[in-house]
Amino acid sequence: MALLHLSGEATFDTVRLVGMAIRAVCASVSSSSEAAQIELAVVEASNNIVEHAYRAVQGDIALDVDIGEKKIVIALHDTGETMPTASHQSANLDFDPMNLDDLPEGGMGLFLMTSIMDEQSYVSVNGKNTLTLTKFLHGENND
Amino acid sequence: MALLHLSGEATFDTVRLVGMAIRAVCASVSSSSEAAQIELAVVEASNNIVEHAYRAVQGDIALDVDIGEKKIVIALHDTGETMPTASHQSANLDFDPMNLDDLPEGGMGLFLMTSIMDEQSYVSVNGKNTLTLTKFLHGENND
Amino acid sequence: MATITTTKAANVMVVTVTEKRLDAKIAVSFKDEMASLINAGETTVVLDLSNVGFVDSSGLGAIVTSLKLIGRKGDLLVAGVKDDVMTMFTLTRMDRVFQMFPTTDDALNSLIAK
Amino acid sequence: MATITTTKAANVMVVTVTEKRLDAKIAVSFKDEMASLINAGETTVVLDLSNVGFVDSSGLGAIVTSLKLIGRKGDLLVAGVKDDVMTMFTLTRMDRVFQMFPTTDDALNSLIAK
Ligand SMILES: Nc1ncnc2c1ncn2[C@@H]1O[C@H](COP(=O)(O)OP(=O)(O)O)[C@@H](O)[C@H]1O
Ligand SMILES: Nc1ncnc2c1ncn2[C@@H]1O[C@H](COP(=O)(O)OP(=O)(O)O)[C@@H](O)[C@H]1O
Repeated sequence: MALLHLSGEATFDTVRLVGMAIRAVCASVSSSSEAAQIELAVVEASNNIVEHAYRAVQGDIALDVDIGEKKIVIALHDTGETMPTASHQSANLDFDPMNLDDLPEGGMGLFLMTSIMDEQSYVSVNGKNTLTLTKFLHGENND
Repeated sequence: MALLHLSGEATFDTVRLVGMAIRAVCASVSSSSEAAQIELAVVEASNNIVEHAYRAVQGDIALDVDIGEKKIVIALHDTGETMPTASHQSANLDFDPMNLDDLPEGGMGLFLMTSIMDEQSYVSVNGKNTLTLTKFLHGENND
Repeated sequence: MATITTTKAANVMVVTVTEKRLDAKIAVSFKDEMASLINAGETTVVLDLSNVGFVDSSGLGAIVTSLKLIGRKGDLLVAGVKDDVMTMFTLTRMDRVFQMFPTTDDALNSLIAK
Repeated sequence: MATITTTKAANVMVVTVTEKRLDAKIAVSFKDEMASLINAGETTVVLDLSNVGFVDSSGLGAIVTSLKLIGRKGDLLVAGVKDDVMTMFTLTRMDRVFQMFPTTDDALNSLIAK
């Protein structure tokens, strides 16, 4: 239906704006709770770009948002460090909720992305990394 | 505080996404009713780019959104036809509400932009047109 | 895809805009659908905007066009306008042009009272 | 700028997050402010999230860190979680880790009942 590009300096401030913008455009074709989840997935992916891909260096984050009637496809681009293959393949979160010492304080981002989105792919070509997240939409857009 | 770039093909579909995204990011520093007005101003400016700057031709629309604590500055860029000086200087809307024949069916866009935003400037350099809209924020961000 | 649905109550046509945004993307379709109704003789219309969260100047222009088309033969009442949309009417002073009502029922009652 | 405000009710510290977003931008400050309180001896805490519309994994991680810091000495109860934020707790199964209450008062009452 329509394609919107978003970009900015890769900072947590930018990630906030990106998150709010993503939620709003997704809510036009999706339920408000689903839009909130997609915001979460995109914020986790964006935080990873700020924290891991660029670590101490500066760089830009760019997103292509494709809002369709049947699916939402969001591609995140960065030119920082490439994600190790192991990372984006092992997105589980196992812990014993009763065991205080076992509780995770981090490492939940990839798990959340995988839980929320229906498809996920990651490619790195000529120093440009692209993570593509897809969410299929079902039935009526009820708020 | 943070700068977000938005862009896409200059179509009414893109304008919808831009409008929703702008409202959401503005609502983070502004009241929800003020954010809705800023959306309106930006949609009017964007529609003009689709309808007048590009008329029958295709082109891109790009926005820089600067969300500060004291002001929001939104710059809209296009590479289409330049707005005649007369247009952006005569943004009034005079009519007799009691006279049916006198009611305007169009020509309200520039008036709305001027009414809503605090500052407005337009420059055209080397085929690139930039309309900059500024809104000053007052006090607490109450929703 | 139609931008409106209609229900007839006595001699009044209640037109409900089904879209969340009455904007440049759909203003022409909306205007055409309104023109068909009016040209078919529906000149007492209640326009229900309760689903609409955003109206731009093309959308508002299309409503004005409908009012002009009805002319002095009838009435175009506007109902269910949300706060943010009301701002659009007040900024352009179109709130002085249209008779506006909180709900469709309020609009219908005002017509009965006449 | 502080991310929280506090009120003491009997031996319970009610901590209200004042930010709308508990995310990577403020997670470290929030964690530090919580650590100061806990290290100062506040080990029975009700965390009021009723102002918060968004929590990411850094925000949630900071809450878990606070719970671990309190350890078995006390309690960290979570109150006022909005629906969209609750999804974050259920997706990560953290809803089974924290005692969660609709309001701060409900959380306080549960402590009194003990
Ligand atoms: N965009 C990325 N670039 C490089 N490495 C990444 C990226 N995203 C994730 N990683 C790696 O995968 C790990 C797991 O990520 P995640 O589940 O989001 O947890 P966290 O960011 O809290 O560590 C990270 O710690 C990091 O080593
Ligand atoms: N971006 C633009 N480029 C070229 N011309 C423009 C632009 N914006 C406005 N104009 C001119 O100014 C006029 C008034 O614009 P506006 O108040 O938005 O009303 P409308 O678009 O309904 O005509 C337009 O009809 C057009 O001639």
